[in-house]
Amino acid sequence: MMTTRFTLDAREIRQQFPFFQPHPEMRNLIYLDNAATTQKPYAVIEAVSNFWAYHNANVHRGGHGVGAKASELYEAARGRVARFINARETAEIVFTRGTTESINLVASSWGETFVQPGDELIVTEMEHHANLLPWMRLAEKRGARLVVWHITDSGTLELDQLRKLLSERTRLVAVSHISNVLGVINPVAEICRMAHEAGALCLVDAAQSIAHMPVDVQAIDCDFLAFSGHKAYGPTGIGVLYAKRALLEEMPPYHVGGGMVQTVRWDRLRWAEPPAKFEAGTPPIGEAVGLHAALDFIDSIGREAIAAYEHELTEYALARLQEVPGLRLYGPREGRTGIFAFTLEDIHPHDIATVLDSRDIAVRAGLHCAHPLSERLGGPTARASLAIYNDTDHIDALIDALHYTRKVFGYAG
Amino acid sequence: MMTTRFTLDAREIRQQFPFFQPHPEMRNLIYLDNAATTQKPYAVIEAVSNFWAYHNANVHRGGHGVGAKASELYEAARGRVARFINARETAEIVFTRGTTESINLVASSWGETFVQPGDELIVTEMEHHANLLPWMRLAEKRGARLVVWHITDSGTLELDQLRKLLSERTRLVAVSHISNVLGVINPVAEICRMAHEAGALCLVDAAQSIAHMPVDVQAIDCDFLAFSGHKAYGPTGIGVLYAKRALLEEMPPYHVGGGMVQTVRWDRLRWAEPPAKFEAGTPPIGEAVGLHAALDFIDSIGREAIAAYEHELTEYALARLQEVPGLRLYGPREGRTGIFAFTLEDIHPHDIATVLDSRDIAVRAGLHCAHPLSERLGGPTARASLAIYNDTDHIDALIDALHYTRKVFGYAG
Amino acid sequence: MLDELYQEIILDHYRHPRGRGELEPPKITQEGFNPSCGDEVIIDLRVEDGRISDIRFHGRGCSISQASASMLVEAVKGKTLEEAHQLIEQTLALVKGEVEADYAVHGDLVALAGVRNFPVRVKCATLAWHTLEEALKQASAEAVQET
Amino acid sequence: MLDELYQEIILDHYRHPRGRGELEPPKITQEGFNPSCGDEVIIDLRVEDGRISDIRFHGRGCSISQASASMLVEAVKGKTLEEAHQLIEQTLALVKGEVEADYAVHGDLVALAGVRNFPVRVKCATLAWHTLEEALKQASAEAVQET
Ligand SMILES: Cc1ncc(COP(=O)(O)O)c(C=O)c1O
Ligand SMILES: Cc1ncc(COP(=O)(O)O)c(C=O)c1O
Repeated sequence: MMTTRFTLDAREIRQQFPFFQPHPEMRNLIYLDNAATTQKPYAVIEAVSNFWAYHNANVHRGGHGVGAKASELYEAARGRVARFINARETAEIVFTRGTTESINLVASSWGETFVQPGDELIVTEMEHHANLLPWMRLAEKRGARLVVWHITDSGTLELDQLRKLLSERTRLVAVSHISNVLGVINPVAEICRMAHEAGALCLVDAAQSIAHMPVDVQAIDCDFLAFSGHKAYGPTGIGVLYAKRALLEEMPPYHVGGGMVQTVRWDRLRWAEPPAKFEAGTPPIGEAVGLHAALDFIDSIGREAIAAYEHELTEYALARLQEVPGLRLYGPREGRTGIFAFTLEDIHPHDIATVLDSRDIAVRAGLHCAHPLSERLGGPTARASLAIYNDTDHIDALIDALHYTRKVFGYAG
Repeated sequence: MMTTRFTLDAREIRQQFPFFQPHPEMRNLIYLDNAATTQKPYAVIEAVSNFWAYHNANVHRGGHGVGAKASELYEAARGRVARFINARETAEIVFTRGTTESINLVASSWGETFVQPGDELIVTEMEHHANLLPWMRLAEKRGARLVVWHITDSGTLELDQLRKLLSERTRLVAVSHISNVLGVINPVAEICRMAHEAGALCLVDAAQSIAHMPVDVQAIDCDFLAFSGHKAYGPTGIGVLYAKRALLEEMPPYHVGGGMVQTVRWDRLRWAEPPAKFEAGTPPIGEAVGLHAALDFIDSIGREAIAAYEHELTEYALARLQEVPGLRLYGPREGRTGIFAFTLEDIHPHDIATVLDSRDIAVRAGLHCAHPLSERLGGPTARASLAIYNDTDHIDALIDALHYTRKVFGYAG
Repeated sequence: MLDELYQEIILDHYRHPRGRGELEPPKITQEGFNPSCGDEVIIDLRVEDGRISDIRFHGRGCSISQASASMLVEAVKGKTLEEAHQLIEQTLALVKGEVEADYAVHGDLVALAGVRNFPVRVKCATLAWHTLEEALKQASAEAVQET
Repeated sequence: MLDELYQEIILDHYRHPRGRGELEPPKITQEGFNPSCGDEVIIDLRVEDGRISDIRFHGRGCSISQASASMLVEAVKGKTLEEAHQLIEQTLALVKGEVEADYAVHGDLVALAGVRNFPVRVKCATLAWHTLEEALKQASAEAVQET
């Protein structure tokens, strides 16, 4: 059997997740919807509970020891994120609700300040709405032009194409590290280099990469990077915006309110320094503690090890998916991760998902918040996506269920 | 003893909170910093853990049963909030990160669309920065005028004063239901009525009232109302914006991204209906579930009962605080809740807080994110604030510790 | 459970939709769209003497949404507006599991009851019916204008 | 623990601050502010022949922040810029608990070590010292311009 070459024991990892333990009232699911959100290990759930139970207090405001402890935990989470993505300093880490808010923050604060009429913003055709709509709206508001970097028919980005699109009017290139539909890994370091040569900034949407491969902001040399906690084994309600210090210095605040000002007089405001400047109001404190635990969980396995194992599993899945007659898989064969968008005969993706669901396999179907890309691909797709707790048994079950789906819809075995 | 007339047994309520249980590694704190954030009952912590453990999935996107269940729980939380504040329909409830984001959303979406140069925005002198800075910034951005409704020397708002400030140029009156420093309960229904008569809208900041008294948006007839989960026994990372349906219909989206659009073509966008229109990206799902449990907790005691008990405790505290020589209490004697900002001789509030902390009593000291008000009061204050789990023993300990503080600083007993 | 959903009758309507197409004007057109999955149903209809004299649908989407539209077209053609309203209510109640499925009452539409066990699919089954509801509102508004 | 913080020496400096006031120009002025609590320390100083020839402070805040500023003024007056830098480093290390409190090394400043047990107060004790640091940067920048 092929199983012998696998470098991780996913069964052991599943032991760390309550979601995968037998439960009298719950179905035992094969969870293949990890690009939407991952399940949470005990370590994360307990870190959050423990915070609520014993350390809960508001942060950053003078008074008492428990408040000091809460602040310490909150700032420790920031430090953990900084180390995780190799930021130069913790002040470059702004906590937000998620990827979507992080990118909206940049479009609003940086964009509305520095993008001028006639400027150009390059986005790729494969972007999730979170990395598309903010730029469409910014372009409209500021009279700038949205330039679309189209994908190839095999679902990749060509750097030659970018070279043609870049000009001295380009202000920003917005690109996802990994597409949430095609699974393709984009050459973001190269893209950033080219953007910088043209005098533009580069924003990397790392929502789909952060939990699946090493992400090093200094190696990529991106100006902005965004991700969500909930796709990296952490809770909802927390995300990260990384930005280079100099940018955070010159950007105006986003939300305004408590905690992000030094002085408020009726006639004069003085903002706090970054990152506080961008974190008005009570931040997601318990959620930051949960994210800290999630990053610890990821590093306890090791990101190199995760990437290697998920690559093995991806290869296995690619081979097996080919066995299903009438299955059409999108995205490239190489340079990709375990996100598989596909169609099957003329069976509608929702119907596929429902049949799989009846077999206790969770996949997603639809346009995946990437309408322009879905349009390009010809419509909705079904999507199975992997995480560290999946294994070949799950792939095998998926393949069986796809054969069964064909049968339900009257296709010959 | 006075204790006999108290209508609730706070000791019994403390049994529902891990924070108040003996713990080998934790100090047993008297927690009087509830205006900053409240502690969390087991019911909330467990609801959140349980969600992460067994029901975690992303919401609103087709695919599988566990996703449908997560969506159902998320929407049930919205319904719970709608019932809690008596909204006409669940579509009037938008989930945000907290009060600060809710108000920023209104200032950005409604304000930048409907406020014109020369328009006036009325804010009170007692507002928290969250209900002040967004309006200062909006006024500056739109060339509108910020009109300050000053407080009386006893720390209240006079409606006669408002009458003079309202004009046909007034677009909005922004007022807190309860001041986070003075503890005063403002006549928000009356204020909304007057604002409406002048053709203006009214936004109520309910951050300090939501957990302490009945809040009925139809009775108040406010146009917008904002609050945070974490000040109402719920988790951080979640808050609410209530807005009348018609306003949400005409307001443009705030964040843009996944989940808030119907169609995205390169040349055409169609927004989703409210509330989805205002909830781009993955929302705080686990946090909404926690808020649901928190509101259930509050209603299990009853808001009338909470208000009555906290009123009794407030009366007791007011009487006892008067016993401390040199103590100056801010805010009115009547029509107030259990938020006590005070100074003591010339001892700096931070020093007071530190001495109290050494006696295991948590209070807050400083400007309380209300700099203009603090300026008016003459500088920083110490603040003790009550919740449903506090009782007369806590007040007694506070009074003792304040006497002790005087001694430390060399004042005669 | 799955068998209840993907019955012969659903798959038959999906493969061989009744009344798929568009009407020539004059007509009432109503578009229905489910943003989370992209299902689309467009209904064209014509009202004469208070009756739905002709009706067609087109669009794209999953088997449930398209079969449901096909069954709708078959079921409401020739009905009065009042009867159509009743049928919408009956069918929505059936789909949401508020009433028992009963062949005597619902006829072929009983097949739609299969979605009850698949909450994510309820919207697919109801899309055409909500779209018809909107179309009938248009029809009533036009009728009012004419009088 | 509390006694360690509110020692005679802290309260004495708070009640009877040394060198409270402002200098006449020419002078270097540096404002320090702690936004979370409103503590404020403004340092005026004059540098002659590479030495802090005169120094005063004013501002408002808690006993720790003001006593710390008073002790600072007393400690650095007459010191060379280099010596002042060393003293800042020493004192910050003392306050943060990175070195043992030792009267032989720190003199009266040992009193500041009491904040270690009150993490929320560390910022109060360090405010004046960070402000001096900034003032010295100004002084060095001016010295460079003059040469
Ligand atoms: C009256 C008032 N408004 C707004 C806020 C801000 O709430 P949050 O920090 O949860 O956004 C607070 C609490 O700090 C408050 O007391
Ligand atoms: C590539 C990509 N970008 C952005 C997002 C949005 O993340 P969130 O919904 O957590 O804001 C997602 C996930 O849905 C994604 O896959």
